[in-house]
Amino acid sequence: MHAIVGENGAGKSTLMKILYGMQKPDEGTITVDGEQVTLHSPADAIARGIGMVHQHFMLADNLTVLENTVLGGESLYGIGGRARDKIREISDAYGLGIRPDVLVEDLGVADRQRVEILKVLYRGARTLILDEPTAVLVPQEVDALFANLRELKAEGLTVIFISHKLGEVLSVADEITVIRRGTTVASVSPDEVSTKQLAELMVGSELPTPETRESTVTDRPVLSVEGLTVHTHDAEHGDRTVLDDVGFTIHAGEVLGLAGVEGNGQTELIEALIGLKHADAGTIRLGDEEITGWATRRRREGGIGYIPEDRHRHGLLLESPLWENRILGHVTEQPNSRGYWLKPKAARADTERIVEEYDVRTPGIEVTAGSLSGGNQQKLIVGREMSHHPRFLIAAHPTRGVDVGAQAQIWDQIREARHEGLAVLLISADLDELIGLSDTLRVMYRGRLVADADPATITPEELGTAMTGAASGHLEHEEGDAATGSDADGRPDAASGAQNEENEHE
Amino acid sequence: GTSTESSGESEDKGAAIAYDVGGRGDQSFNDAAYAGLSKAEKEFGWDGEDIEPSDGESDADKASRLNELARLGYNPVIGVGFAYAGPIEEAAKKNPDVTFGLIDDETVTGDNIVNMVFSEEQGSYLAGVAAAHATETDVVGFVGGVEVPLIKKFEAGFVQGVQDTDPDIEIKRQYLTQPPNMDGFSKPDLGKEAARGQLDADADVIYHAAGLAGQGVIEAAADRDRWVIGVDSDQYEQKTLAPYKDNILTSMTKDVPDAVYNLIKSVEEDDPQSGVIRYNLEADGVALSDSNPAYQEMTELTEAVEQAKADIVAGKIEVSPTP
Amino acid sequence: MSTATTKAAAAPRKPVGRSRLSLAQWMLVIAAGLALFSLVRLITDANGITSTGQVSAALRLAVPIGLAGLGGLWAERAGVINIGLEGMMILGTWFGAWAGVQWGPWTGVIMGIVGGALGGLIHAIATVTFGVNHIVSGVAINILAVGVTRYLSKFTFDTMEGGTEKQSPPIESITSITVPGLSDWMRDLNDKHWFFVSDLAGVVGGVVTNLSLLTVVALALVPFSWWVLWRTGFGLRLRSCGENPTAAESLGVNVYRYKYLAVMISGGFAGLGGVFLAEVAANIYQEGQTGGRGYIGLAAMIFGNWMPGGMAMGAGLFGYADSLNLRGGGTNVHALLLFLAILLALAVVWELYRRKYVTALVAGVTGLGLFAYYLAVDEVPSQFVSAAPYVATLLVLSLSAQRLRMPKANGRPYRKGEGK
Amino acid sequence: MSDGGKPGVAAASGRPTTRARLDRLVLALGGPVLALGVAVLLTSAVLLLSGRSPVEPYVLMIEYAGNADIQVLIVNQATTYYIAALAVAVGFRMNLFNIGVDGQYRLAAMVAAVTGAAFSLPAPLHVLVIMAVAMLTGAFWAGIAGILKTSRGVSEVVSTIMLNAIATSIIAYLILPAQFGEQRGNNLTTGQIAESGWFPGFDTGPGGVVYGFIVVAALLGVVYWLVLNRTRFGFDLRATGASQSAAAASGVDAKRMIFTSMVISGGVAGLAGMPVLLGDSHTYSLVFPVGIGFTGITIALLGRNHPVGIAFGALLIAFLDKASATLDYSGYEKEIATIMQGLIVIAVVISYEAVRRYGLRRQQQKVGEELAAQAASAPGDTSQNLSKGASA
Ligand SMILES: Nc1ncnc2c1ncn2[C@@H]1O[C@H](COP(=O)(O)OP(=O)(O)OP(=O)(O)O)[C@@H](O)[C@H]1O
Ligand SMILES: Nc1ncnc2c1ncn2[C@@H]1O[C@H](COP(=O)(O)OP(=O)(O)OP(=O)(O)O)[C@@H](O)[C@H]1O
Ligand SMILES: [Mg+2]
Ligand SMILES: [Mg+2]
Repeated sequence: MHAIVGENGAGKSTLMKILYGMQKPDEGTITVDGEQVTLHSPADAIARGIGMVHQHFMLADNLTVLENTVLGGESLYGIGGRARDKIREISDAYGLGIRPDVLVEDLGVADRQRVEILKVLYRGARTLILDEPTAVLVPQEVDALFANLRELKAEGLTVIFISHKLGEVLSVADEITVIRRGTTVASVSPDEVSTKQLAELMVGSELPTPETRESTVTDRPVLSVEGLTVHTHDAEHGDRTVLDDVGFTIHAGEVLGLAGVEGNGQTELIEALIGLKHADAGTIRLGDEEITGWATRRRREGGIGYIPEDRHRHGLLLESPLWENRILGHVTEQPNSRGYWLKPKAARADTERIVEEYDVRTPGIEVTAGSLSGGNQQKLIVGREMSHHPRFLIAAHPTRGVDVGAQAQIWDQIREARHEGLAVLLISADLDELIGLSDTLRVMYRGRLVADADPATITPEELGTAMTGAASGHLEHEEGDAATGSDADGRPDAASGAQNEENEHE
Repeated sequence: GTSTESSGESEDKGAAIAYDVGGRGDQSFNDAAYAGLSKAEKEFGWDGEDIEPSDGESDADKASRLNELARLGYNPVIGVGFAYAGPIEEAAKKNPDVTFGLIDDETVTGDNIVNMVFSEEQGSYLAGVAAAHATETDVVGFVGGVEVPLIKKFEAGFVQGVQDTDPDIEIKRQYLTQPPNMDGFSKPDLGKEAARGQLDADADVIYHAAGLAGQGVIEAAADRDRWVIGVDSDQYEQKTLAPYKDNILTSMTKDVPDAVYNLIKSVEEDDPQSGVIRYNLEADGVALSDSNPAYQEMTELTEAVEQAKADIVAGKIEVSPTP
Repeated sequence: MSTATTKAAAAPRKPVGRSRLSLAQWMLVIAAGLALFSLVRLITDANGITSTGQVSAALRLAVPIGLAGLGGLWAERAGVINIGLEGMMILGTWFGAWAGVQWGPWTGVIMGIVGGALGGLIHAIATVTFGVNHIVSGVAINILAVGVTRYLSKFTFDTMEGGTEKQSPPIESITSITVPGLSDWMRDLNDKHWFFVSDLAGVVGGVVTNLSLLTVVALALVPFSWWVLWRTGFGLRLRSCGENPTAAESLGVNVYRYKYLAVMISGGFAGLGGVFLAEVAANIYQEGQTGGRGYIGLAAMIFGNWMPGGMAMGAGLFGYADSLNLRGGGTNVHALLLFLAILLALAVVWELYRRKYVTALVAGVTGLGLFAYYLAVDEVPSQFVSAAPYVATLLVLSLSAQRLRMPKANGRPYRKGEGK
Repeated sequence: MSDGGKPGVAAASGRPTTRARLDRLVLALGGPVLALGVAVLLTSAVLLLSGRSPVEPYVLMIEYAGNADIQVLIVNQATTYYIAALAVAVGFRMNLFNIGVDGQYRLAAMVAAVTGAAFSLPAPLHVLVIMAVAMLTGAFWAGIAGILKTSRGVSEVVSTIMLNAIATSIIAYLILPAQFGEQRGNNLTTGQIAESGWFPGFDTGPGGVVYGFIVVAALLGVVYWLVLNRTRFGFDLRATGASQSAAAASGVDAKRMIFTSMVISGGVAGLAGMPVLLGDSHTYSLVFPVGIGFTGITIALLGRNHPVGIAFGALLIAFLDKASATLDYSGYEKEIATIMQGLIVIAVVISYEAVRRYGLRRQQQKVGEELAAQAASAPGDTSQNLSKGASA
């Protein structure tokens, strides 16, 4: 198992895409099983037993798991019963728990990740490339994934594995290659390095961690939610309650961290708070005002900042220049407009300021947001939201896909604003970030807040247990506890791997 | 524009026609007008001009076309269809030395405007009489292309003719499209289905006034071996319809070719026509054709038609142009 | 709507993807619709609405729309919006007639398909290779097709015996079949005007009487398309290009090739629709013969939720309403007012049950209005009759719950190797 | 979009250099010019193939367009096209495809004509009332599609196609003498609007009268640009068009936006029939021009939804329409112009796309280079002031 690490934009994905035939190298050679090859397309790579799980899911939502799996490999086992049997066989062999006939859109991220792996195995790949497969998984899921990978390794498969979670890398990799700006800067063995050293190799600086030193929590409630309930109706599932009697209060200077496996209502909660979903019951108060019935724009004007979980869908206009993106979401506010008129000049000037202050790496503000790298896009969003001095900030996965340097910056900004009395709802799949940054922790499961914990003592594993619904109420940290025996889905637990990983943080 | 440099008089360029929607090949009055022009071309030895309209044009475009033709030296310039009324009024004022012919409209007049109007209702009356005599099921049909006043004249005459002959005969009427959707003149399949509908309802004589879509009507009737009455020109003689000719009882002809020819001739002879010229039954401007031998054999029918014609000419029967 | 449904009877019912209705349930719904129709017919005495002739006319009018719709379906399933269907249809009429006149109708069919596919090829080059906005390219093709066919006619048909620059000489017709005993029997039954039985006979009779072989081909293409797209590897790859081309690419599918193929097949279908117009609906090529049927086909496809069966229903609805219009529209459409009013009344009950009071109110008011109008007049003015297909479509679309789902990457530009 | 971002004065590093500005101008102009050239070449190829002179038609058309009266015709036609194209563009900016402009302007012109003929008011007022009625009618008709889309999710593509056909029927019914029409000869009209309701034109002498409505059209273009680029509403509208989800999260009520822009599009569409109605025909009749809405789609696409681009597009198409008349007189097929229209549309958009891609690639390269340069000059200065340590 070979791990590749590097900053955002270091060229990891690009390298892998070249190995997989999706992009063409300008120079150099690729050798597979001692034979020098030229890969013109993924088909060539597949034919040579290379399979790749991409950084972003490569799944067609409206097709079934079966269809997604057999696509392109129809000649192997057909597209009917034989293929279905083969999928079941693989799924059983590696404990993937795949249901071939559900639509992919109905699957959660962890299941999708497994479908991706299934796709590769189905084609009989001998070399697996996994590009950030763990970015969206909770620790238990990560463990399960690694268990799968180890099994594969035991069977003689080669795994190339990319991750920004260095602890993870050290725990599973047999060999690590560090690349920076497109070149290999080091080749190390996991036994020889610590996360700290690895990070230094990557970026030439120390590994930051999210940490909140002194508490700034006041007793002034900024956001109080009571009995919030949201139903959805869709054709497939009929009526569903996605938020069930959710209630909490966030005070000025407080960061409330919300843990939960994706799909348990966090998205709906965010949407209900920002006004994209209508609350079927319950109240939301911002300061002294009840805002339950307010439209999104009024809420934003009232001081709610929003760092969305999917910046491409909810945070940016990818084809518009940076300064227009700076206006987005705050079109009614200074300095973007006066009355009904926009003030492009002022908006431009302020965009310059944000680019400066938040270190958005861009040659100018006329370039489109889409041409910035993900991390810089995120910095722009953070800068924009912070520029309006929100009273309450919704920060959903604020550092997802952002490299370590930029992560630290974003954390700093959140901390600073918190110091000045900002109330933050933090949602993150990165449990270290969640624990490190939060003053209070809550766990969401199936649309309910099922547990709370003290970030000072809790470990990611304990939190993860609650996230799968296996624990509830107030979570106490117990020394030496290896979480629970098995998680709710009945998948085999592999907590031991996670234990190693945790140690790396010392 | 450059009308100042026009010098049409120097050589005889002959006549020009500006078509209405459909243009040449519509097997209706555009083609008929062209026939008149061709005849004149042969006789007078020049090469006339005929110009098609473009889709969705306005009066200004038509006026421009007429002016351009006048500027190029054509005389007379003939606009086919009532759509040219306004434009001709304008062009006639601008080109006082040129004679303008206007087919199917008499709302605008002028010294150098010749309005050629046809009494379609009178001819259609005869078609109605013929249909009423030819029917055995006592159901007849009328298929109109587009529901515009002009086509309603056909309907009105036909209906009156049938009813005056035998009030018990049932008349099915069907229009294919509504204006400004002119598909009803150009989609034979619509005509075919409409005719089939009437045939299914036991109609055994169908009169169509649907331009090219009428070909569908004729085909459908011939398919079931029922009678169909053609329109505009003698469709019994039309080449494209040869396979169905035996079922074309007769056609209500509109003598546009002669109207056009007469106008051109009058200009050539330096005695241009002027004002409204009515082509009715009396003037043989409209008539029923009798080229189908089967028609000629129906003596009772032909006699009744002749009688009706005489009555109309004599003013004993007044045919209303609106239904 | 239900009559339209029955016309799609030859089409598979299953393709309505995730529909929760089973085959048997669908049959029941269709039967119920037909029964309601029958009831309306008995009340209003408008026997035309389910007569054999009506149904067979509806079928003929629906075929070109359906073929255009299928064309749209193939393209959009592969992610290319094809608003150029109209132009491809025009090319189909011209090429079909041009070859048909000279070498017989079946050669015409082939050449019409080729002509349409050529239009598809241009669309593919513009949209797939050059990444042009799909709508722009389609609009351009529509303009181009009109210009090119008109231009060509002047050199071809105009010089042929019996042709003009707007019209081809007559084309030999394609054989029509009538199922011997069955057709007459059905017609007799239909003429009895019994409840339900006669209506069913009308529908069956309409389908088995005077059926052009090309109609049979067209009908067969609906289930065939479904089978290819949903039951073969080729179809899976093609659909994956419309859902997530990057994913398809990552599995070694040559997305460009499939898009090209799909758009050309799409043009071929539209071209076939054009040939049908030139050879079966009429037996000549005629300028302007398509008259916007390509757009209607697109509408039928959206109506049918990008599924062949649904598309066939939409085309059937248009064909049926068109045939009503052409076959003594006034009284028939008058009868259908009552049908619609009853349908709306049912909708009100359903919406009330679902506690959608506003929708129920709107449906109720519309229904009452229709009913009042039904009582007030004896025959609908011809002007309104010709609007019937369109009003009906709008009503059906706004009544049916909107679960339309187009292929996810439909209309999006795709570049190899540039997927995120 | 490259034409949307005007260089800002205040912007420091974002301000394009003169060189970059020139670059951009070349890029913006290069596309259309290249496209025109290609379209002309392709048309010439068609001409050659059919054994005609590949050059003469252009010469003829250009010569013909030298006539003052033809120029007036072109300008007048372009005025109508311009308004229709603006109406389409409003929708496009929101990713709404309003195919219904055709039905909207016809119905609007009809209703406005009936209203205008029904009474008489002092001159400017009369015209304003007629225009208002037209806008309201167009807005109402488009609004139906808007409501169906927002409340029932009916695709506007389908509903506007249907509404076009329904409008035809309604007009055919209303124009009957039994309703609001009059029969004049074989024509049906809505009666003449009194002279107070005419929009005075500019008499150019020999060329004829240029529609006065061209002023309104130009104003509409300015308003369109101002509203879209300089108002909050316009920003919201563009944002929704660029990304519906992002706009919603930014506080735009997407449904209301859809409805509003549909209504605005319809209102503008309602004016498309006014140049002819108020400047020329003064009545709605069976010969009122049809199909302008569809041409409007082509032009909006050609002009890339930009008011200036649309103006050029409208002039170009109007030129091809009108100047091609001369081909007939000289024995050429007028269809050449239609073929050329199609080719121009394809060629123009292909070259736009090529130019856009080229620009994008350059931009990305620039971003990449800049990043590399920055990273090289100041490596790892981001996390120095951070302490670290486990929270436990
Ligand atoms: N052809 C190219 N030449 C040079 N630079 C390019 C090219 N294409 C893209 N870039 C630059 O590369 C970056 C694209 O960012 P990308 O999203 O791939 O970054 P990333 O490595 O994923 O970083 P992040 O983790 O921040 O998302 C942009 O800055 C873009 O301008
Ligand atoms: N053809 C190219 N020429 C120049 N630069 C390119 C090219 N293709 C990609 N890049 C840029 O090279 C960088 C490497 O991107 P890549 O996605 O491989 O990074 P990564 O290491 O996977 O980052 P992340 O951790 O965000 O996934 C990016 O900035 C990318 O935009
Ligand atoms: Mg990557
Ligand atoms: Mg990235």
